[in-house]
This record gives sequence, structure tokens and C-alpha cells, in this order.
Amino acid sequence: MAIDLDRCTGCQACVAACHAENNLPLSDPESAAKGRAFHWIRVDRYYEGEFPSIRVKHMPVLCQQCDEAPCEPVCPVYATYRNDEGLNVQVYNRCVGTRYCANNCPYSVRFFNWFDPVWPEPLPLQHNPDVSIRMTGVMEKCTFCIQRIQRAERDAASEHRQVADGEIQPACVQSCPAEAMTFGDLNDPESKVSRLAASGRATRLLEELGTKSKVFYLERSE
Amino acid sequence: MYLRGDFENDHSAAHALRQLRAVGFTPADIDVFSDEPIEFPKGVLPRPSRMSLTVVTGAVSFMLLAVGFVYYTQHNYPLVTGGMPLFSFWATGVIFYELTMLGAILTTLVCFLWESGLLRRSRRPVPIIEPGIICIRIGCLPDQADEARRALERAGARNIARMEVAE
Amino acid sequence: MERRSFFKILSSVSAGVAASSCSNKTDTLIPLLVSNTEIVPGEEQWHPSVCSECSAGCGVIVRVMEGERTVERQGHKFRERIAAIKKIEGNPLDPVSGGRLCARGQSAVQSLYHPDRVTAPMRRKGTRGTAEFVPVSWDEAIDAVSRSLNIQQSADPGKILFLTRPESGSRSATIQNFLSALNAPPPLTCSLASFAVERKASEVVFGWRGVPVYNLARARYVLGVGADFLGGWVSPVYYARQFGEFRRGRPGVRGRFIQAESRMSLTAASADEWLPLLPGSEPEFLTAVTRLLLDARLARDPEQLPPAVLNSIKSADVASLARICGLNVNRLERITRDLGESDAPLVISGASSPNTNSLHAVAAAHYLNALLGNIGRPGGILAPNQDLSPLPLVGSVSEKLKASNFLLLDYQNPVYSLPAAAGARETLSQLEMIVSFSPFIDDSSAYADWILPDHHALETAQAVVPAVAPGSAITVGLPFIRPLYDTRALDQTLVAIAHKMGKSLEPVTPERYVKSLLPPDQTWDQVACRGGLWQEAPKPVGNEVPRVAEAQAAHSEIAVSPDLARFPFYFQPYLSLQFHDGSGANLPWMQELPDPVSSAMWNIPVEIDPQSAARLDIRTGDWVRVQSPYSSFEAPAYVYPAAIPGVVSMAIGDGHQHYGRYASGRGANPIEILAPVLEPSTGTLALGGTRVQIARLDRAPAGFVQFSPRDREQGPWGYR
Amino acid sequence: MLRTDPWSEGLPKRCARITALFLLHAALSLAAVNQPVQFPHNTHMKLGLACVDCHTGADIRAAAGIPSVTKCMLCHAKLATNKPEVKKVIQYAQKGEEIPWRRVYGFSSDAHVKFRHAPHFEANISCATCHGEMSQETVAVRSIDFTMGTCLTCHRQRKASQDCAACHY
Amino acid sequence: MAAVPEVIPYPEVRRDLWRPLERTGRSYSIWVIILLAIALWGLSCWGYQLYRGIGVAGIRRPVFWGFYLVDFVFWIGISHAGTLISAILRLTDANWRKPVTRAAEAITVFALMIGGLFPIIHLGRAWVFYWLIPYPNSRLLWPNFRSPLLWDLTAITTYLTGSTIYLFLPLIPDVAQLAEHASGWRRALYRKLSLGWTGSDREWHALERAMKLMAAIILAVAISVHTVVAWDFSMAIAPMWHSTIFGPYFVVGAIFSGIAALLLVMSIIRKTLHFERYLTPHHFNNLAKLLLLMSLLWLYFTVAENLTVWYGNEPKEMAVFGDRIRGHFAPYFWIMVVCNFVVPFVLLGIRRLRNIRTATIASITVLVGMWLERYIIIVPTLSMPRLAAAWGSYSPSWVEISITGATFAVMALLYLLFSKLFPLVSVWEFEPHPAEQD
Repeated sequence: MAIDLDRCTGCQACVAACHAENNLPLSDPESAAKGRAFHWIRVDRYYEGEFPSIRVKHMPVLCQQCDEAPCEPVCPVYATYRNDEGLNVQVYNRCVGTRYCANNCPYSVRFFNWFDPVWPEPLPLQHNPDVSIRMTGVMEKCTFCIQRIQRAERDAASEHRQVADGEIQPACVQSCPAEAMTFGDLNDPESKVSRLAASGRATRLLEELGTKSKVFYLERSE
Repeated sequence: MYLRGDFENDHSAAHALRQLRAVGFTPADIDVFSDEPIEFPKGVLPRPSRMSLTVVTGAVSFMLLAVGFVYYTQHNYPLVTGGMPLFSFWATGVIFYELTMLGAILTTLVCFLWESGLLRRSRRPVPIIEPGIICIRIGCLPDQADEARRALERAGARNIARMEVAE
Repeated sequence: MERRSFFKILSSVSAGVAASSCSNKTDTLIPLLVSNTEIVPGEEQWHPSVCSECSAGCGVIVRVMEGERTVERQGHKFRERIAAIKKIEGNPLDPVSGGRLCARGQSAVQSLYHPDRVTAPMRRKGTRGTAEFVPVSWDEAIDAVSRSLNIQQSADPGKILFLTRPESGSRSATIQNFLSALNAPPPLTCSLASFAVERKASEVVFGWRGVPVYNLARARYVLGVGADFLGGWVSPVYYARQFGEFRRGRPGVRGRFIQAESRMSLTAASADEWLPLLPGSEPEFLTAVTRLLLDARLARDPEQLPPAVLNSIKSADVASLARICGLNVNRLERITRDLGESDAPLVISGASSPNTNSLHAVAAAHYLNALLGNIGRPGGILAPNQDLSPLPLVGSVSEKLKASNFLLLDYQNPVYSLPAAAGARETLSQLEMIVSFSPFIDDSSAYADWILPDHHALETAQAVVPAVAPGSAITVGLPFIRPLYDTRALDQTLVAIAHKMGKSLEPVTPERYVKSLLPPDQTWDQVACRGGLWQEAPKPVGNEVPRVAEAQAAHSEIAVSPDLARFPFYFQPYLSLQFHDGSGANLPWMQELPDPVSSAMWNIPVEIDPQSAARLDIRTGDWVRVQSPYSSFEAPAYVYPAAIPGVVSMAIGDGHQHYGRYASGRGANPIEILAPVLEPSTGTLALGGTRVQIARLDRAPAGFVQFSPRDREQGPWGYR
Repeated sequence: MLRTDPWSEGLPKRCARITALFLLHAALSLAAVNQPVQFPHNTHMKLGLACVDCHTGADIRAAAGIPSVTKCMLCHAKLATNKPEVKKVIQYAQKGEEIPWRRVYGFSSDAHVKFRHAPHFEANISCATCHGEMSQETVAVRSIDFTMGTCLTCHRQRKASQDCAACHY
Repeated sequence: MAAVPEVIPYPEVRRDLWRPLERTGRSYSIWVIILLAIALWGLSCWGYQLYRGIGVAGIRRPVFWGFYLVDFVFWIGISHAGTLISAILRLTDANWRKPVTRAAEAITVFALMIGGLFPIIHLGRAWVFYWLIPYPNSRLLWPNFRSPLLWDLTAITTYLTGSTIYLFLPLIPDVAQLAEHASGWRRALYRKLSLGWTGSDREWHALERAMKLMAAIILAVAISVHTVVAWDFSMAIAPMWHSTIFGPYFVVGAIFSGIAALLLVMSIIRKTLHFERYLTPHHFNNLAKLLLLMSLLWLYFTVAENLTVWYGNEPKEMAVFGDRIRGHFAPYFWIMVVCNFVVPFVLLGIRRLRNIRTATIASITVLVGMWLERYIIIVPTLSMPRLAAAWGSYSPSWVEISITGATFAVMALLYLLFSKLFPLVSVWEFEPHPAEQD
């Protein structure tokens, strides 16, 4: 995935899209005050400088799907691991809830189910049946909308073709009005995302940690 | 048959042991009972032990077992890890170390139980001793009994008695 | 990618997806009985519709899959499988949304499945304002409403007041027909998001009806003035899309963007440079820029301007204007030069928080654009999507309320969106009759005698004219799920009432609405399948630039509470992307979406600059009392490093007394304390212009939640 | 909102769920008796009907689906209308109601399994592999216990994906 | 330095040391009931947590580990009291250790049991904790041996096994003697536990050899255990956790807190069980000197840890550092320094002040300080992750506080029960050996 910070307006459409797609638990003021609100993707905002020459930096941060993810080796039960497609997978039913992975995630993008999530009727009608409702005591995080990836791959397989570049769009990418986010296959040098990642503007978040994350941020240079 | 001789201090006991050894009793025939551990001078009552060696062997075999186990389990369910090694020696080093130590501990326990004879419940009689008394028990054939008794007397045993095998 | 596949599975035009009627006890699992004719478990359908969360009118596609709800039938609780809406995305065919959608639009599904929706028509039980209602049957409700409406109509139809949303389309056409059948005055709106000033300015200057379209995507140098077009202004999705194009959509070209605004809004945050204008100084700023442009001989077409305007600009003194704006003249000169020298310059102007002089500001921007020669050109200002039916009027709602007897509320909430000083509460409790069509009991519906709940927008058929669209556009949504509750579409209700009153009224269905405009090569079915009727913009015609007329000189006096010593702060409520005019506050997703500025969740803070905060000993999370000459409220403070000293801002949204469980009693309503001052040319409430004083409260700093409390990237212990 | 009734969730519920899993087998075979209509699979299959004739989703969709009563009535409007079980079906059809079948197969929500029939059908796995030989049975009962071991064994044998994320997400 | 201890006749030793086993005072019962009540309260809190979800604890994003892990590290640290000290002293043949070892080893076993419980308490789904244990299951899924948490599991298992055996072996002769004198169920129990010990020289030899070996092994295990506990943190790349010094730092801290715990327990035993003649000022003096030494070592490591961070000035680490030294956590940090260094240094470093009372006071402050040290290590780092946008705070809930408090009660309770069953000072080892007195 590539995120163009020059296009990003910080509107948080991606955040809402993620909530809608992935059945994220609702918070309430009390739980939010306890730091238990869920946002698989969040828009970090930082202020740089002082008034009047102050600038705002908006940066959508989601699971970076690192190739060398710090969260993976520390899980005692293999509830999180990297699969063949390079996704960091979180297996809810295997997770025992040590929360070690969340501590070791430098991007702080892992969220924990402190309780069983509850939605007042009839809000559950909105739940996406393609995505599990996580129970208490398990970790969860952005999956790059694995349900969409799988669907697209299945569709392509049944039509005996390759998945086209740009055919798969996670909910956040799909919703972004400014088209700041691009999703595709980084292994394919011809894909749009590969070209963006190879452009001079691309950096990775906390690259110095060597996590080999797969989200590229295109700098907001002039 | 068994004889017992009680002594009041370890000097006289050591003396008795020397006497007994001199008349041909082997350390295997002799047991010394006391409330507290007694150190005898070297060679008086040698109790050869292979405990250290066994423990090392136990430790090493546990380590090998551990390596094998970890290797087996990680390959038994070849989890998709996207290029990470299934079996990583260094990352599992701590496991090997701990299991090695566990091996050492367990073998020590087993060795202790074996060498102390607690595992091998014998039907030899156990003397009841008063506090502070050192009791030497000699396992001997009836014809050796007199010789043993004399040796004990020479060493100044307070009390010499014959012991019956408990049924 | 385009969601081509959704063509394959589009709904048939007429048939809604029927809900299954299988039933069983709650504690046993229900088999998936619904099969090929109905909704298939695990299979998705996408249906086109239109987003009604704001007046932008984005075309959307809606994902429908099976869902399960609990219903009570004959005393037993059953779980029933129905076709349910899972997700809303932008319609890729729609030129406004282009397949994208803002956070608020995506949350529309939560207002559909909101646990506090009104499920049946209701009659008031308690006194007005207490929100105590008893459910009644539709027949009873319509009988009663039409009877009393009949009495009122025969007595004085002029005292019937219909408040509706500031949108045009089939729904508003039906409302207008209904009112004209009753000889009642046309509908009004009291929404804070009517953008009447922008419409008025374009009407005055260009003779256009509607908000002009800024072709941001093809501009190269953009100067934004007072319009938070990436935030809560007119059509955020459309402009965000344009912005993306503008920035990085063209190979080798990166548009440069300067925003002059009295608040660091989302738009200013995305700008290359932010010019912190003192509030209400937009006309001065634009005059100064225009003057500098003329001086630098960079104006391309000075003859465009009416002579009076030109003269007044020429007589302006840049230095003093710059001082009023709080800006440096050199900086203005640089920006003016860059603007004038650019290939495709554009000035985008609006009134995100209208002041009394906002018309003047927007008009001045139009003049500047005229000087830059970009009217009707690519990368310039384009003619608006001409309103196909008149919009509800804006203007002195509070006076009209007082003058009326019979009030009909269609998603309008005058209690919330009028200042306390306007006395809406008192007026509403004295009115003879109030009928609300709102599906939620909001602050104003709490005063209603009857609630005749409307369907949710996704359950109903409607055609909407987007506020901003390239070319002409009508977006159409047809129902594809069964209404969840015993509600009725507004047009059906109105028709039923009219019939009861013996008037003939035909509802304006989307089909009727669109049919008259259908080009010969398209059919209604096509429009319904695609989700709208969109036509390319008429090609900009060479030199034929619209007439530029002179706007009435608006006065620049903005401070309506001049007691500077007592009320030293300038207060400016603004429309946020999440809550818009406050109507988004009942959606839990919007409440827990961190505020882009303060990262606040579940409570909107007052933004105050660090200097003033230090002086008043206020820290983020402290509670403050904001006091205007009229009223006051208490809210948490956020020390906003990018706030202009002396300017206090706050997003509109919280402070509802009644609005469902997620909004009721939460936070404070900034409009409440405003001076009841209107923008003179339109009658829009002037959001800016009230002065306030601020004091820290000795209350425990609790109740203020931020998702990311930290707003600097570095720790405070940077170097030693 | 999130403030939940503490007595409605938690360990007892989970314990109950686990117990339920153990009892599932027995309970589900009992459920067969409780089906509103004693549908004889064998009779229908002897007539030459294939599984996918009625469970139309099994080959192309995620869910196999249970036929609507209208589908039953395609034949039973005329055929065998005097049999008591068929009469029940006709009654349901006349009332315009669906038959409230009880679920026989399925995963608990704790398992987080996303099972799709179609790929399994495409891999030429016969229905009987998981559902038993229905030509021999009357009312459907759960003949095979689905544990993760069951799935994995088959996936291993057929070299299908063993990625957790293939099924759990 | 110390005066030659009086030689106490053996029967008197036995009588004195066995007295607590035979006579039960009223205050004992009261204490047991109080502690049992607290322990049950803690247990019901845990039950409540299992019932509602781990969310009843105060932990939150980003501080995913809170009191429970602090307690875990603390108790594992305490567990080093025993074994490590008794092992070192045993290996160095320090004879003054003899009355001390049993008390120390018991601390180890109980603290380990409690400490080992915390990782389970803190799990989100504690009821599936057995998934961490490699057992063949139908899925053929095995745990991930690369996870430091699994290292913990093996290390703690090994350590618990080892230290239990280490406690048990020298208990055998005592138990055998007790068996002769006790009656009723006690006799049966002691009989069983004595494994048929006869007191033969073979047994003594084997015991001595095994104890020597065990001392060496347990030393290695104990060091590794706390190193592994430290690695739970330092294997993570969180700022200020990712440090090479953590292994030895934690080990030193563990021994430090262990000695403090031992000192505290000893002074309580001495007072309540009237062991004045057995636990003499001489022992306290020696232990106090050890405590002082560890305090200095601890200071050295603390300075080494913080100085490198400060000098390195890496922004992400400086954030944590600054908050510890000058920010939100500064009070805790400086209290910790006072407790762990200033108090012991003054009270024990000045010879005139060093006595049993001051040693007890110092050990209490050290225990408080070491608990704070774990808190200071765990919480600030977690509350300030690398991306500033995710920073957050933490405060414990009543559930966490209750469970933490209850574990202290459980510790005391276990100790009380232990003191009722076994002599807290090794009887056979305590036999006066005038020749060997130092």
C-alpha cells in the first residue's frame, strides 16, 4: 500500500470505512476515556512549528504489514504470523491474549478486546458477515481487508484469470476521496503501488527499525 | 545377619570402620547411621559416586531431546511464516538451556534417590538411634559376626547388638 | 478500479428485496431459508442510491446482504433474517462522489439502524419539550394532523411554516407542491449548512443560481479564502477528489495551494501555506490582493469588473487592509504575484462561518477570479448545477417562527440551530401545532404534537440535485430494502394529508422528476440502474464570460458585541466534517471519530490558542465557561497550537438535549450563545461575530477524551 | 452501548458454550427428531435428485442453502400429497411460511471460520465427505464432527492451503 | 567479627525449632483467617475478571501490560531470595547460612508459585492458557518456541521444579526426625515425605552431593530465569526496553529484592517464633552487608541504564527517559531511588546504624522500591510508544490492586502454613559445630 500524504486531507473517511467494513466494536465515552476505542486505521495529526508558521501533518496509520514484523515472533501461540501473501494475519481463535504483540508493535496499531463487544439492536444488522465478530480477550488489527482480498482472488480463480492491479481495494483505500491511498501487489514491479513505492517520495514509517513495512508514505514535498 | 555398634563420636566411629576394613569388611557391607552427616577421613569409608557424570549425561540428553522436540514440533505443523525459518536455533536457545537444566535437576533427583538407596527399599534392619549417637551397621555372615563384634569393641562401641531382619 | 461488476447485480427497478418471514425461537439457530428469489446468505448485492447526510447529494452504492434482527410477534421474540444494508460506498459513476464517500456518508447506515429511531407515528403525551410520546396508528395521526391543518389552512394559510432541508430534488418538489396546494408560503430552511451566502453572491455577481463549481482539479495555483472546502463546506467529497487530482493527479504538475482562513481548518492544514486571517477580514484581504494584482499589472481582464467596484478597489490602501487582516504586506505581495503569474490561478471563496460581511467577501473573490480571467474556464469557476427546483428559502427563521401557527418540521431542528437569544424554545412551546417528520426525536421534535416518521433515506425513493456537480446532475435512489419500521415516506404522508383535506396532490416521484429532463438517448430504467442522470458540463464558451455585476456594498462591521474589555475573544462555531450542522451527532461512529484537530472523541472541545490559554491558566482538558452577552455554556478546552490568538473556535454538533442515546445531553451547543444577528442579504445566521469571555472552571478535568492526546511528534524532553 | 449487562456474558456463558460443544453431537442428533418435517433424504435421492438440485448454493456459493418451501411445492403440489409429512409442507406453503428447519451443520461463532462451499465443490469433494451418505439416511443428522483436525487432515491430504487465514479471519 | 555463638545443646535446638509446629497460638489463627479472607477476596476478583473480561483491569491501549506484569516480575525477583542466596552460600561453604537457607528456599517456592500465576491472570483468555504448553492436539498446532513468553514458561517451570526439589532435599532428614516424634496425620505425612530416610551414610552422602550439584544448577537456572524475564522486555523493540543491560540488571534487582524479602521474613520469624538464638544479629549483619552490596550494584546498573540513554539522546528513548526523570513518573522514580539506594545506604552503610531493626526497615523500603522499579520499567515505556500519537496513560483498577494485595496475603498465608508443618530453620543443619564456627 502506498499513502500519498500530499493528497491526504485528514478527512478520516478511511476510518469510518474501516469501522463499517470490519465490525469494529463501538466505544462509549467511558471506554474511550480508558483508551479502549478501536480504530484499525487512525489519522495521526502532529503540529510542527509555532503559530503563525505552524503546519499540520496528517498521517493515516494502519497495520504496516511488516515483512519482519516485531509482533510475530513474540506470540507464544502463533496467533499472529505472516502468510504467503505477505500479510500479517491475526488468528482470533488462536489468540490467548498475552498482548505482547501489541507492546512490540512500534506503530501501536494493535487493539485488544477487553470485553465482548455489544451493539444495541438493531445496529448488528449492519455487521459485515464476511468479517468475524471478535470475542473478549483477543487481539485484533487491520487485516488489509483480507476478506476483500480473498473474495477478489476467489472471483479471479473462478474466472481463470489473474487478479488485476487495483482490483482489490481495502475499505479505506476504496473510500478515500482524495485517492491518497493505493493498494496493490508490491511483488509486481508493474503495479501502480510498486511504481509509487519506487518513486523518490516514498518513505516508510520508522524505517530505521528494519521492520520492512509494506505501507509506503509518499512525502508531502513541494 | 546384621550387627550394630553405637559410637559417641565420629573419631571412635572412624576407628571402628578402620578396624572393620582391616578384618576384611567392604564398604558395601557397612552402613553408618546418624542424625547428622558425618565426614570421615579419606579412605575410611569410600562411597564412589557417579552422580556428576550422570547428571551431565542427563542434561545433555535432555538438551538433545529438547532440540529434537522443538525441531519436530515446528516441522510437524509447518506453519506458513512467509519466509521466516520454522526452526531457529538461537531463538530457541533459551528453551534448550532451560530444558538442559531441567534434565540436570531431574537426573540429580533420580541420582540422589538411587545412590541414597531410598529407591531400593531393602529389607535390612534400620537401627533406631538416639540423638548424637553414630551407629555402624554391618551386614555379615554368621561366621564373621564375632570378628565384627570384636572390631567394634576394640573401637570402643558403647553398645553392640545383633539386629534381626524385619519381616 | 471501477466497480463494473455492480452492473451485473443491480436491483431491478421496481422490486425491493423481500424479507424472509422465517421464524423460530430466539434461542435456536434459524436455517438460511431464503434462497434464489431472495437474499442469498454470503452473497452481496450492490444497489445505487443517494446519500442524504448533507446537501452535497453524493451518489452511493449500497451493499446488501442478509442480516438478522429480533422481532416480537405475538409475545414471542423471534430472530428474523432480512435483507440488510452492510456498507455504503460512493457510486463510481457519480461525478460528485466518483466512488468515494466521506466518513459521514458512510455512517448513514448507522442512522438507518440507529437504536433510537422513531418506529411508528406518535402523539405527544407530556408537555412540549419533554419528549414523551405514545405510538398511534397512521390513520389516527394523519386524521388528526389533516384536521387541524385544514382548520389552520382555512383560517390563515400564511401561518403555516414548513421547515425542510436545504436541498432540491423530488422530495422538495413534493413539499413545494403540497404547500402551494395549501396556499401556504414556500418552505424555509434553518439548517446552518444552506450556504445561502455563496448562492446569493453567485446570483448577484454572475446571475447564476446555485453554488458555483470550482474546477480545482485543473487549477495550478489556488488561493482559498474562508471556505473549508475539504471540511464541512458544500461538497467535501467532490472537493477532496478534486484536491487529490490538483495535488498529484497530473504528471509533473503539483498544484500549489494557499489558504487564508481565520481558523486552521482541515483545508488550511492541507495547504502549502496558511494565512491566518483575523475573523471577518476576508473582504479586506481580497480587496488588498485585488489591489496588489492590479498594481502588479497581473490582472488579465480589468474591464470585466463593474467600474464602481474597480474604483473602490483602486482607492483601497493595502497597508491598512493588511493590518486589518493581521498579515504582512510583503507576504501578500508575494502571494499575489504567484497567483497572478500562475497558468491557472483560482480563488475559492466561501463562508464556512458566515459573518455579516460574508457576501462582500465572496463577491470580492468572484471579482478577483474575473480579473484572473478564469470564469467558465477549465481550472476556474464553472457555472453551477442549476437548481431544477427552487431551494427552500433561508432567512429570519426565528421571526417567521414567531409569526406562524402551524409548524411542520422536516429534519429541521430550529431549537438547536438558532441561538438561545432567538427564543426558539419559547416560540415552539407556544405554537398551536407542530408536526415533525423526523425519524429521530431531536431537540425540536421534542416539542412536536405529532411525529410522523419519515423513512430513512435508504428506504425511500428520491431524486436529489447535488449542491455541486460538474454539469447537470440528478442523483436517484430507489428503495431496495423493506422499511425497518412502521414509517412512511414524507411524500406519501403529505399526499395522504392533502387527500384527507380534499386537495389533489400528486407526489413528485423520482421518475416523474427525472423524466422531464431525460435526454432522448436515455431511459428512466437506465437512470435508475446507474443511480442518477448525469450530463457533461456544457463546454465553457470561449469569451462569453458571464456578466459580472456589482454586489451591494456590505458593511465590514463584524463585531456585534463591541464590549472588547468584557468579551475579548472572537467566537467562531464552524461546520465540521463529522457533525456538519449538528445532525451527525447521533451517530456513534461520528462521535468516536477523533476530531481532526483535537483528536477529541465523544465531546467537542473549545479551541483556544496557547497564549490566551496560558494567560487564563487553561490546559487541554480543563473545563471552561464560554460566556457571550447572551448566554453561556461549559465545555472542555483544547489548547490548539494553530489557533489565532484571541479567536476561539468550536465545532457544531454537541449540545443536543434530545437526539438519541449517543447525542443526548452530550457537550455544549456553540450556537446557543450566539448573537441573533443575520447576514443581511440572505438572512443566514451569522455564525461568526459574537464575542465571548472565557474562564476556567474548577471542575475536575474529566470527561474529555482524546484518542491521541499528544499533538507533537517529539517528546517534551527533546534535548537535555 | 458497551456498558453491558455483566450477567449476560463472561465465563459461565463461555463454559456453557464449551459444554454445548461437547453436547453438540448428541443434541444435534436429537434435533433431527425435532425437525418440523421428517424429510427423507434417501427417498428423494432414490428418485434421482442430486444434492445441488435443492441445495442450490453448494456448487457456486458460500452457503449451500436450504430450499424454500416454494421449491418443495414445485413437486409436492401434485406428488404424494396425501403423505402426512408432505401435508405439513403443504400447510406451510399455504400459510406462506417457510419451514422452520433446525440447523444441523455449522460452526460456532467462537471458531471464526469462514467456510465456503463453492471451492470445496470445485475441488471435487463429494458432499458425502462431510455430510455423510445421504442416500442412506432420512432426516439429516450430523454424522461427522467438524473439528479443526478434521478440516486440516483433509487439507493436508489434498495439499490445500494450511494458512490459518485461509479459513479464519 | 561476630562473637562466637553459644553452643546450644541439640535437644534444645530441636525443642526450640519444633515448637512452632506443636503449639498454635490465637494470633496465628487470627492471622490465618485474615490472610485467608484477603486471599479469597483476591480470588473472587480474579473470578470477576474472568467473568467480565480482562477489561476490568486498568490496562488499556497502549499500556497493555500493567500491574500484573509488574507483580510477575516482582515476585519472580523475590523468588531469587532464596535459592540464589542459599545456593551461593552453600557453594561458598559459608556456614552462617545454615539457619537461613530453609526460610529462603521457602520464599523461593512460594514466590515462584505466585509469580508464575500472574502471566495466567493477565491473559485475555486465561481459560486457554494451556495452549502455551506443548501438548499434542488434534490440530497438531504447537506453541511458538521463539516467543520469550515460552522461554518464560520453560524457565519458570524448570525453576519451580528445581527450587521445590532444592527445598525438599534438605527437608528430608528433618522430616524423618519429625516423623519419629509426631503422631496422627502429621506422622503419616512426615513418613510419606521422608521417603524412608534412615540416616545412613549413603543417604547423607547422596544428599550432600545432590545438594552441591543442585546448588550449582539452581544458581544457573535462577540467573537464567530472571534474565529471561528481563528478556520479555528487552526482546521487544520498545524504547528503553531494548537494552542489553536488562538481563544482569534484572538479576541484580532480583537478588536485591530477594535478600530484602529474606531479611524481612527472618526478622518476622525471629520475633514471632522467638528464634532469637538461632537467627542472631550475626546473620542479620551478614545479610545486611549483602543487601548493601546489592544496593550499590543496583545503583550501578540503574545509572548505567539511564546514563547511556541520556547520552544517546535518541528521541523516542528520551521521551521515556524524560518522563521517568522529570515528568509524570518522576515521583515514582525518585521514591524508588530513595527506597533502593538512599535508605539502605544510610542505614546499612553507616556501621553504627546497622542493626536488625534498621536492616528490617531497609528491607521494607527496598521491597517497595523494587516494586516501583518494575513499575517504572514497564509502564512509562508502554505509555510512550514510538509514535507519539499513540501515547497514553495508565492507572490501575481496583481489581488489579486487589489481586496484587491478595498475592502478598497469599505469600504470608503460605508461609504461615509452611511454618506450621516444617521447621523454618533446618534442624539437622543447625547442629552446633564449634570447630566450624567462624
